[in-house]
Amino acid sequence: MTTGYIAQQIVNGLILGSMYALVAIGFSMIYGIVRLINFAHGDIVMIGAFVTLGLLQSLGAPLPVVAVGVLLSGAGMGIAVERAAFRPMRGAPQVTGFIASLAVSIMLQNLGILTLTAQPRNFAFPDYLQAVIHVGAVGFRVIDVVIMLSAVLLMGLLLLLVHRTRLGMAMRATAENLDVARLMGIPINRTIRSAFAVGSGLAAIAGLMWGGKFGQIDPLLGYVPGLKSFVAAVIGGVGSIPGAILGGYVLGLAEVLFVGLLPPIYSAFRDAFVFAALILILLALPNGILGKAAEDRA
Amino acid sequence: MLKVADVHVYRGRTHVLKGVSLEVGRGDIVALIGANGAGKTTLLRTLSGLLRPRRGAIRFQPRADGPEVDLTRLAAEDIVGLGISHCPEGRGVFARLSVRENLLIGAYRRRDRGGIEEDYQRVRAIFPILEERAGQAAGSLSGGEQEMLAIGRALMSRPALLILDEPSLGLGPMVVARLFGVLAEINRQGVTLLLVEQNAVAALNLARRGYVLETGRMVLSGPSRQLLEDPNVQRAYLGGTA
Amino acid sequence: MKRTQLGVLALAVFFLGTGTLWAADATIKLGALYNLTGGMSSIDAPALNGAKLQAKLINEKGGVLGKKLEVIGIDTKTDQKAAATGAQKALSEGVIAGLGYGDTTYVMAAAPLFQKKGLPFVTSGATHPELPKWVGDYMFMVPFGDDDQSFAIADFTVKKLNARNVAVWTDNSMDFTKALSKFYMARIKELGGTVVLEDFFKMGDKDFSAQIARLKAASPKADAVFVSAIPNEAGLSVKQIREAGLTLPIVSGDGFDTELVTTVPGPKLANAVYFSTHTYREDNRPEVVAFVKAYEKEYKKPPENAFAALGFDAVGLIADGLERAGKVDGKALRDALAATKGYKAVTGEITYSRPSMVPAKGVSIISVMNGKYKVEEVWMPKP
Amino acid sequence: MNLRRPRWIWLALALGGVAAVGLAQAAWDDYLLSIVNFVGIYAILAVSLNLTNGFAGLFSLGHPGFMAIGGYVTAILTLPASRKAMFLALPGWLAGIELPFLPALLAGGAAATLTAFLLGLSVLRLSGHYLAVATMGFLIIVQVLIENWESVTRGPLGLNGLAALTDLWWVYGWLLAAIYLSWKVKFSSFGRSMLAMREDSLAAQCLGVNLFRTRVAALAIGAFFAGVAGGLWAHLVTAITPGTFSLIMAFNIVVMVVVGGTGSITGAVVAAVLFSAATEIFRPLEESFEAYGIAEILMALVLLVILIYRPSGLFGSREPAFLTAGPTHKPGNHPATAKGGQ
Repeated sequence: MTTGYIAQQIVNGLILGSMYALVAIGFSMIYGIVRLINFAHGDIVMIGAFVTLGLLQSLGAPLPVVAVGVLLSGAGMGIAVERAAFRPMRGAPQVTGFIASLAVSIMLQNLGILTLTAQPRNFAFPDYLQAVIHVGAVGFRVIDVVIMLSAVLLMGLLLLLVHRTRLGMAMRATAENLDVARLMGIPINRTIRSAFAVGSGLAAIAGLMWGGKFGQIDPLLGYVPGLKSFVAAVIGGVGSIPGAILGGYVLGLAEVLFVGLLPPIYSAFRDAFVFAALILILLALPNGILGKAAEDRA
Repeated sequence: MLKVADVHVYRGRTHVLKGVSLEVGRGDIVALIGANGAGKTTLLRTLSGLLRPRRGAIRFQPRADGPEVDLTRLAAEDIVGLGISHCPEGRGVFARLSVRENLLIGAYRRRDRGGIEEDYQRVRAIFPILEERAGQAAGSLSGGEQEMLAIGRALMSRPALLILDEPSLGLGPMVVARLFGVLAEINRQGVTLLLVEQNAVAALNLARRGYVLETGRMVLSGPSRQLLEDPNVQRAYLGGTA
Repeated sequence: MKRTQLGVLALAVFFLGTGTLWAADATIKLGALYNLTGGMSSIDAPALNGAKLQAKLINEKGGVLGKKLEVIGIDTKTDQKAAATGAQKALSEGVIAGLGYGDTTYVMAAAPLFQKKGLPFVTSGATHPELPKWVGDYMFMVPFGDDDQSFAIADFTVKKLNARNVAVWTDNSMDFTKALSKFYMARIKELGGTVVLEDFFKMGDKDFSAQIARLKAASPKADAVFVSAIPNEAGLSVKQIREAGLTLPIVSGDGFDTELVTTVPGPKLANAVYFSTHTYREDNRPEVVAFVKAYEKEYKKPPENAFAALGFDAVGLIADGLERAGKVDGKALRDALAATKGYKAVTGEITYSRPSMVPAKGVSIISVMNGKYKVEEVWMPKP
Repeated sequence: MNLRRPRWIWLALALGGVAAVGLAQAAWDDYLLSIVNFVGIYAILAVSLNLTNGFAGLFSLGHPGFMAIGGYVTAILTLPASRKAMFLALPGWLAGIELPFLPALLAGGAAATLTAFLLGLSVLRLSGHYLAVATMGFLIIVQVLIENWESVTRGPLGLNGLAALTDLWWVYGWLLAAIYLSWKVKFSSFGRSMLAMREDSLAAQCLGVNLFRTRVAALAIGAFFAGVAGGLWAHLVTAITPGTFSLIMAFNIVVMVVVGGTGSITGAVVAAVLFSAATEIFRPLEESFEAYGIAEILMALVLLVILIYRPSGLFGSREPAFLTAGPTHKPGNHPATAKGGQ
């Protein structure tokens, strides 16, 4: 249990945490603005991964160009899903939206299996990203650095968008009170659509990272990030974006450190441990770490 | 400026407004008084486009020379663009946004950056307290201050008609007096006011004309002076001894 | 629409369906139960392709006993309830035998129903050696047992790779992988080796950094690591072990028989990987070559994995049994199947000579060097 | 509960059901029977979850966890001692026990209820999405424990070769019990306090409703029937593995409660029939086009359409008029008919 070993685990936890955080942000944005638990959010990650693979193989374009393409496709997917499934039932009780998101998730997964077959595919990123760097005892690859840096960059940009721009102000107003926002002349449909677009765009980028880091994708890969982003968002305080970021990193680190620091036999209990810890956090902080006692608009 | 003709509104199966008609002249101050549940807020939500009337028309003419528009066709967010601004019931300030952001949101539809800044200064002149608390979250303000913020925010869209939904709610008499003084000043600067109030005395003293709404029907209307002396109004709303 | 489907429709809407009549048909029907959606679809979908391909080829050569073979594909959605209902559906359609599944848990939901009805159930991919004991004498296995394949790779580890100290990673959430590790470790100890480290992970895990760190720190140093995993985790584990700079041989069972083992790590990293599997990959027996060509012609792509060949063999075995039985009858087919000797299957000869009714089939040990597969040896179990 | 509503409606329905079951059990082939049995079990699950999610407004995703506990307890109790010894290392007192089906089912239900009680004590201070995550955590913890408690549950392989004890009589009987109990609860003061709690917990508290006790009771009653349903399930499939009781199953049951109408018992039953039989309806479509997965897509589409045009479910929170024909309970003024959902 050398310090190098622990440092390595922490780095692995941060990498995983960055991806969970990116997906959790989109989840919390969508929840914040329309009080919707969107379980189809994870499948946007899957779509992002496959679009990345498609762009890499067909165009062979450099990564930044592919990243923009993935961001746009994720945003487009988010807008389409919002328009088709969630807008028609906007006034309905929250659990109805949650069920609708399950329906959308089932559709996306099965459409994926029908069109792309269920066979997992390898995900070839250019070699320069696979090169391994050693800093003392800690080793990580270029792709890991890219993941962490771009995650932090995207989070910063997002916080700027939400807190410094006109659109961000409109989003926060709509999130707090839909009717009064309309009375202020805020076009709430356009505002909600842009929240879905930004959230889904980030999830698609997380799909690119997920494929890049693990090197293998399949139509069902969206299930795990979808579930983990829901858990991370709740840990951080659902609806709060800084909460989602914090929740993502806490969950990423907890998963890796639990398996890393305890004797091997316990690694099979990882998910049980993570959820047990989560329940304890919720009992201590019923609204999550950074959550506010947001009143629940029906 | 605003003509409401025979409007019927239903909430679910209940028939809340049963053929309500109302007129607000340009530059006028009109008061609408009625007990709780008379349908005041439903009428305002219909005017602002949040509710759709099943029958009847609402015609609005922002400028004397300008065209007349039927509001029932428009969405709430577009009605604001025409020059109607709404101070919702319970103030509806955005608690987690700063005072400054709340005011800026009032001008969301406007693109004239210069004009917005100018109005921003003007509102802070009218309500100096807002200047002091500009960076603070709106939620931390007192009731009176939140009401001022709500009015200030409504002014930011440079409205032709300002609709206020029970501004005096939960405020002490001193604060109400000062608030109504400011409203009079705003009216003198050319803004038409439609004031919905339970506090009938204050409302009718400020307004030139008034309407009385009871269980979804307009039962009385006329100049304020006449309504103040009307026995049923006194008995019902002014606590006078019949 | 058959009477049963009409019954189902009426049932769902009016809750009072009509009974069903079993109509005798000119075709011999086989119920093919596979998980074509959900988690196991990457393993089961190719198996159904193989099964349908074999039926098509047999029908082109005049069918069996003068009748056409019909393989009815039933998707049981990686869900035991659907497996139980699917089995009942197959039985209600008057199938003479059932085939299916690459995983023991689903066989256990379906096969007992065939056993009770007195109809054989042939699993194309489930490899637990005690399946026939659990289900009964109507249960038949096309593939070898996990014990044979574990012994094969264990012998190879000790004798060919002369690895004395072995680390073992086990996917704790799957019965197949746990059984594989159990047999492997027993054999290693039998051959005088020692298991220096036993580590665990779960199906669906993507990050093996903790396990890798422990492997690096293991003392005495491990000469080889046995990764008991299914295809989803095969490529990932090899990639991450090699990326961490570990060059020790990686060994496994037929869970590693997938393209992912070479494509995910990439040619540079995919080396010194050895796995036991059904004698089919890189094997130039005529049956194998013919099968691959037919598969490519039919599905416009090479067989995804060994399960395609196993599905193909399952239908072949049943057809061979029917020919020898001479009549379309459950009991007769069962007896013929039990008496199978030297049936030339794509995945090796099938003979049911052992009391456990697990076919004594050859196990090929495949090596992966710079992304290329090569058959190192074909291990034969004691008959 | 006021029984002035014509009681013969109830008797007619129950007897009609008995006749139908008798006819079905005799005439139908095993395939139709297995579908109906699963539909019945899902109906029990939907009705019992409706009690927890529907009446009390607790957003619980832990239902399959109670099913697993009930299922394993029942399976272990009914397994003959010889088979138990074959692959389980049970403690002495348990190794020898072999119970007939009914006591085993009741024991399963009781074990689930006890677990629900303990879970309730710890997490029922939470509400809304936070409760959903906590109950999801409970489900995953149960699954992991079963997967790793080799000596009692035989791990991921689970228990198999169970006696096929479940038939339509058992399923119908327990479904009737579940419906009867939830009906009694819904139209009782206890039920009304639950519905009040769902609509506005603050107001309910002011009226003296002990929120905590009511919620724990709602969870426990729902869990009992989930445990029994687990036992029925295990002896229908004759095999039980941890993988069966997954989060996806939790979603399926919640879908049935929401589509049927949160708080409506009839809705839960109708939705259970619709969704659990749907896979069989679409099966010929899938097989003819060899497009496996179409069934899920079509069901998801049907679900979306229902949610868009009936956001508070097919029956809202109400029961259809002919079942509550009694003068005192006209659907119009029933407290449960406030706007549906939490």
